[in-house]
Amino acid sequence: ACGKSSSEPPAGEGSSAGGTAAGTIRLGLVGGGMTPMVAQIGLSDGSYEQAGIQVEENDFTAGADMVQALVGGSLDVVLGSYEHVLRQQQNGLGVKAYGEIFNGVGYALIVKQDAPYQSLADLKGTTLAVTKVGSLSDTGLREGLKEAGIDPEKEVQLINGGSGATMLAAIESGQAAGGMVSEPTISQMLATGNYRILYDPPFDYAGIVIMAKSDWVAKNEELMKLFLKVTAEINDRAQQDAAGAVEAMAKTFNQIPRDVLESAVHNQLVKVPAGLEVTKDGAAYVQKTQLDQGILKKEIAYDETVDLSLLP
Amino acid sequence: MANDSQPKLSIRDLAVEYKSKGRQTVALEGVRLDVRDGEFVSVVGPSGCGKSTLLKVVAGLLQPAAGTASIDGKPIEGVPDQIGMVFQNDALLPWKTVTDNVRLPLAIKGLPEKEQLRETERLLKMVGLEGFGSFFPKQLSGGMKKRVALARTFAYDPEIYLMDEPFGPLDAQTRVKIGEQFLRMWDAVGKSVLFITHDIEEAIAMSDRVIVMSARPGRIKAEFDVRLARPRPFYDIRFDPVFKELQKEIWAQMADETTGGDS
Amino acid sequence: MANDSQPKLSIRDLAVEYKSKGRQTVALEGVRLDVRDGEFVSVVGPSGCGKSTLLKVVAGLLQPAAGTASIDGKPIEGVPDQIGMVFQNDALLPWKTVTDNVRLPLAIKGLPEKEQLRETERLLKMVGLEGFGSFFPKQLSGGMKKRVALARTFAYDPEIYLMDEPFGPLDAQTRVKIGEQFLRMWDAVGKSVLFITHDIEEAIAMSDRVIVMSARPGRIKAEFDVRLARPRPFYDIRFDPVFKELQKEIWAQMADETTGGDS
Amino acid sequence: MAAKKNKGAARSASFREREYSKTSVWLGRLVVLALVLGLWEVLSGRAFNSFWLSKPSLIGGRIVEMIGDGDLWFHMSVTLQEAIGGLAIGMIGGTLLGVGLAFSGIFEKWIYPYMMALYSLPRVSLAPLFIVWFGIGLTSKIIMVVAMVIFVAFYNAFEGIRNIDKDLMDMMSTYKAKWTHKLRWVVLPSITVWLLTSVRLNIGMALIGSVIAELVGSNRGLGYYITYSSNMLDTTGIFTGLVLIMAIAVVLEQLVLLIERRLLRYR
Amino acid sequence: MAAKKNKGAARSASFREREYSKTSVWLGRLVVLALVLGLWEVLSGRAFNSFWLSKPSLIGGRIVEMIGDGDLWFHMSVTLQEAIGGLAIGMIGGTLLGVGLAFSGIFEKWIYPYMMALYSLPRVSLAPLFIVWFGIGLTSKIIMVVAMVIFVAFYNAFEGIRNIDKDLMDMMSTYKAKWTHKLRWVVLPSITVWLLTSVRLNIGMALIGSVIAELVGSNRGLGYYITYSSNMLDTTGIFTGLVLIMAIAVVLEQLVLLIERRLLRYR
Ligand SMILES: Nc1ncnc2c1ncn2[C@@H]1O[C@H](COP(=O)(O)OP(=O)(O)OP(=O)(O)O)[C@@H](O)[C@H]1O
Ligand SMILES: Nc1ncnc2c1ncn2[C@@H]1O[C@H](COP(=O)(O)OP(=O)(O)OP(=O)(O)O)[C@@H](O)[C@H]1O
Ligand SMILES: [Mg+2]
Ligand SMILES: [Mg+2]
Repeated sequence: ACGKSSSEPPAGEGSSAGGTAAGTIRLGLVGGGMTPMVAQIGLSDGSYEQAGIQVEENDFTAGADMVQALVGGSLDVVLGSYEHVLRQQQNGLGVKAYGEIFNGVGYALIVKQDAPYQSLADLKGTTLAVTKVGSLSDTGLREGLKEAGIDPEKEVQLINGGSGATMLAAIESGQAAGGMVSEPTISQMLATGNYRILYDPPFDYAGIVIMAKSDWVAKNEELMKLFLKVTAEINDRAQQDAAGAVEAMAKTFNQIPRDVLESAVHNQLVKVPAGLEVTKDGAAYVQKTQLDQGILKKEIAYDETVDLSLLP
Repeated sequence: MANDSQPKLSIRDLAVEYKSKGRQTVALEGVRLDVRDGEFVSVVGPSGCGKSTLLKVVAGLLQPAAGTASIDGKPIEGVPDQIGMVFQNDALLPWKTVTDNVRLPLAIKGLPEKEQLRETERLLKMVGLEGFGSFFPKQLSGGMKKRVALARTFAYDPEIYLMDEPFGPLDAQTRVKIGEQFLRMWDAVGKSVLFITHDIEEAIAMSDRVIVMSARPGRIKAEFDVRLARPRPFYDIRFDPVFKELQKEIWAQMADETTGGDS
Repeated sequence: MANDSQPKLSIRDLAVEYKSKGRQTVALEGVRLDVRDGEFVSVVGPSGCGKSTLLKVVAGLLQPAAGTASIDGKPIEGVPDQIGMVFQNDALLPWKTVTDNVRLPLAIKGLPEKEQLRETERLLKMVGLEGFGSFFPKQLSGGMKKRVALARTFAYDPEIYLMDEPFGPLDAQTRVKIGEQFLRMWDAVGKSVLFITHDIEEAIAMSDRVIVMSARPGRIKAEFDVRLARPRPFYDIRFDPVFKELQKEIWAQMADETTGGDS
Repeated sequence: MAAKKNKGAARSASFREREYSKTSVWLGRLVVLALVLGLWEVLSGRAFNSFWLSKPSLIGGRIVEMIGDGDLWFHMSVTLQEAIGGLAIGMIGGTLLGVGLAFSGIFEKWIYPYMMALYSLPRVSLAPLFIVWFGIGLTSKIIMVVAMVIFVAFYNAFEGIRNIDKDLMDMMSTYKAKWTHKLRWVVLPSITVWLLTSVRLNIGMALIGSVIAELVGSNRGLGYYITYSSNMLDTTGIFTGLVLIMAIAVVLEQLVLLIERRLLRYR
Repeated sequence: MAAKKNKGAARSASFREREYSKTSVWLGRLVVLALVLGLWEVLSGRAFNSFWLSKPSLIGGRIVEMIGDGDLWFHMSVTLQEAIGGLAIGMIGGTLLGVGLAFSGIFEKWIYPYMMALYSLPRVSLAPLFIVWFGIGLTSKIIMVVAMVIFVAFYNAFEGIRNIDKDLMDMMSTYKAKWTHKLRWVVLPSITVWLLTSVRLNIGMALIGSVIAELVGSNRGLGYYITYSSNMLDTTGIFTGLVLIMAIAVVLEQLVLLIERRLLRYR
């Protein structure tokens, strides 16, 4: 079942593959969610292995931890949010995005079916849960609230809600009026009939990107190219054959009912950008939110953080 | 004092076995002993013969394997109300000062604090420890600790005194002094006493009766009535011919024991 | 034995103070004492006068406030090689069996295990405890524990024996028996002994010299040479007139002390 | 000897000395277990929402399922490796540190407060840093467990030494015992009670440590399984993981008990 | 008395008895602190990437900054409330439980293994249940701290009672002491050493507990601050939070030391 689907490579030096295409990649992703679905399908149906890439999967509960591991040299490639690329660049650590596998925030605000709120504007004065303050779900919600004319600092309380069961507990027990939830939890919650989506951030937003340290890529350019190529192929296949994608995902998410999974996979697929390209607009939007929150001190050029040249 | 009433303490066919981690030691066997109300009985016997064990049974701290021990005709179940014990080790509370250790039984009885302190003062004086009230046991010498333990039992003032080598680590003079005081107290109120000692002279000087025990497993080997008038001069009595005679007899009994029995 | 050579142990103007948590107790003051090589010296004195303290200074376990103690002319720094001590409390290792407790000094010396066990066997027999080798201290009576502690010190076989009431909780007969054996051993090899006891007769019967200490703060009050031929019959010597005379004198010295000094 | 025969051996009538028969002890335990599980099973879905507490029967089913497809051992083996490896290293290291520091004179006074300060560091927050420092593999997870375990071991060893009977040490000194002898004959036996306490406390700590370690950068282990299940809103999975961890704890605890019974025979 | 005057009072020449002057102790501590901080400051950015370990000077600056804008107290006060509240409740509850169970006869044998099993539950994984049962307010956070603290308290109290000198309890019995007396005169003083151990271990536990509690459903507290900083990849923030937690631990520890010095005067 879970986790076991990842191939078990010998404990070799992943990054030492040098110029040859085949090699090992130590990959970090936030497990339990579906934002990195394209990669998850590939891991589960063996696409990477067939292409000669040994992928060593490591699951994290938070994107930030994962990025730290990347910079610390424990991971080669990370599927994480674009914000982190910006923050790392600001810290002077050469991390770049080499492709995008999910466009958008990836989280939707879920409230109880019978809750009195109909729009974000109604949420003034409530407590809302995001996965972790400062994370992607947080940024997404803040942007939405601002557009609805609510000051996220003063007029609502944003709390850490975690993910999965913890988040569900926060919403169901009424401790939070709503919470930012990702797939497949969204589909699971909706399937119960007790919840509805109040707000799904609609904007073009550089969400989950394929990031790596530029010096690692310099040494492993072929491997990275191959990885991107295989990933793109998986996406193409999945877009055409959704049932196949569901099949592959079912191996990983074996505790989730098939119909729920289908809806979740469908919701995810539409958000995967064609050709895995990071849009300039999406990247700029992310940059703007980070500047607004004061996390980024100064603007960083698109070229410094995104490199699409390796995409097929 | 009273040599007339039914036995205060009565022990019948008592046997005690220690059974710990598979090993079994018979400490006492077929012990039969009566202590009348107000009687002073001493027990002597070779080291390890079961004297302490006997006291612990009477104190209700050990359950016999066979036989019974009863106080006032009632079999002993748990710790009886009437007894007060001086343990062979002192069993002082290391975290309490001398004063607190002595006033413990008074505090348990619920006496008002002032009275407790007054009584404690008196008793410490009696055992020659005035001025040491605020010391902790660790700061006392071996003999001083024993005296604190004695004072504590005096404070409790039970109906039956069970005393396990109470004067063991005391020098001859202190021994005489405290012995004398205890005897005077006993003369005045007439409690029953079961007294363990290694000093045959002390045993004779104090008791109405001296019991000699045999080596392990302990049995009662001989009993000697001490027919000396009371009140006795605690020290000078030793020069009495009756005393000397008794002393020789008991010594002979015991000498017989040690060479023969103790392994 | 040898009454001729330079002192084995020499104590000069010794003063000891206990200072704990602000309280200050003067335990010894101006103590001056020599023990010649092979001499047997006993110390008697009222409870709490500082006898154990004196031994601890000689054992290097306490630092004097003033004065010096030296062995073979060398001031004592840390625990000297030559001494072996029997503590007033037994200081047995509760987690070791009797055998292990006794063989401890042998194990430290690095004797082969077989020899350790043989020697242990012999010593246990000597103190009347054969068959108890596998007992834990908790399973022994008070007197038996003391005997184990004695056997342990015999196993160490030091040049100077420091013995703090070694026969305290033993009955008269066991006392005589072990005392005799110890004396025989001592006669054979002639070690120096500093021996603390409460039993004046025992002190006289065993020693070349008896020291009487005064009440706290301890000073040396009187010294008595015991001019009795060796080897002495440990028990029967008590009926010697010289013995009786000495006994009376020492008693008088001490009686004076207790009524006067000990507070 | 016509008197009534009592229950046999002399037994202390008093404090904490009674011994109970093995059967009555184990029977009682089973009854308690059955009671808890029974209540849980019956009440779940009735008295409270069964989603949040799952059900013993579901958990049992899941365990059987996991045994069937090999998942159980797959996850459990890693967690065991981390926990036991870390426990061993942490216990030895911490104990040595404690003993060493306790005998280090004034040095102890200098270092000690900082040890306690380090102890209070929340390891959860350190987990990401551990990955940066020690990588992502088994090593970094074992180090996390060590970090959980070492302080309790240190503290108990230290405290044990503070509580050694001074008289016994003095006695050893008079026999000119070298420190190796003191260690073997007095120090170690004296602190055994404390060490056993620390092992027992640390069993739990080690397991918690591996779960925390597996929160970050892992793809197997019971901690991973729990997190994963939580993300899947699969409460049965969460509880299955928890039950398995408890089972490990109970087994390890019983092992320590066996050792304890041997070591503390003298009491 | 012409002999040489030694350093004054009789002092054990042996085991762990030496006392050191206050100045040399505190001076030594300061030197150690200065050394660690100095090395950290100098090496950071030279021997290793300063981003991963921050720098004492940066941390100091951040603390000043936080004092300035009131953030320090804002976060610290909550954490303190949770930690101290939970510590108090957990210590009292755990100790009572330990004492109670130790005196409960065979019942103890039945329950005990389950206590140790519960102890090994990773509290982090229990977060969802805590939210469902106790909400996300102060209560639920205090309960989380209690859940961290109670087992060590329980275990130490229990173990302390197992180690009470049986002779002393017997002695109390012969004076017909009621259990209240036994508790006050023997049991509590006997287990004081153990209780102090458990308080000290639990200071760290309580702080860790509040950090864990603040992982979920919070918007203030040092734990929250650390998590937030971690998400912002703000290592200085992480270390500032950690340093503040350590500071709290040190202060609490010193308080306990003061109490200990009073309670263990008799040694
Ligand atoms: N807790 C115990 N477990 C096992 N055996 C014990 C225990 N206590 C005493 N014994 C054994 O019981 C016997 C009698 O012991 P007891 O303490 O009653 O002797 P005693 O007459 O008081 O000796 P002493 O004069 O030396 O104090 C001894 O042989 C001893 O080994
Ligand atoms: N650790 C200590 N701290 C403070 N004072 C102590 C300490 N040990 C002993 N004393 C004090 O020193 C004095 C002498 O004690 P010591 O043990 O040497 O007496 P002793 O002659 O051996 O008495 P005993 O015959 O009763 O054993 C006593 O008054 C005692 O209060
Ligand atoms: Mg006895
Ligand atoms: Mg003494």
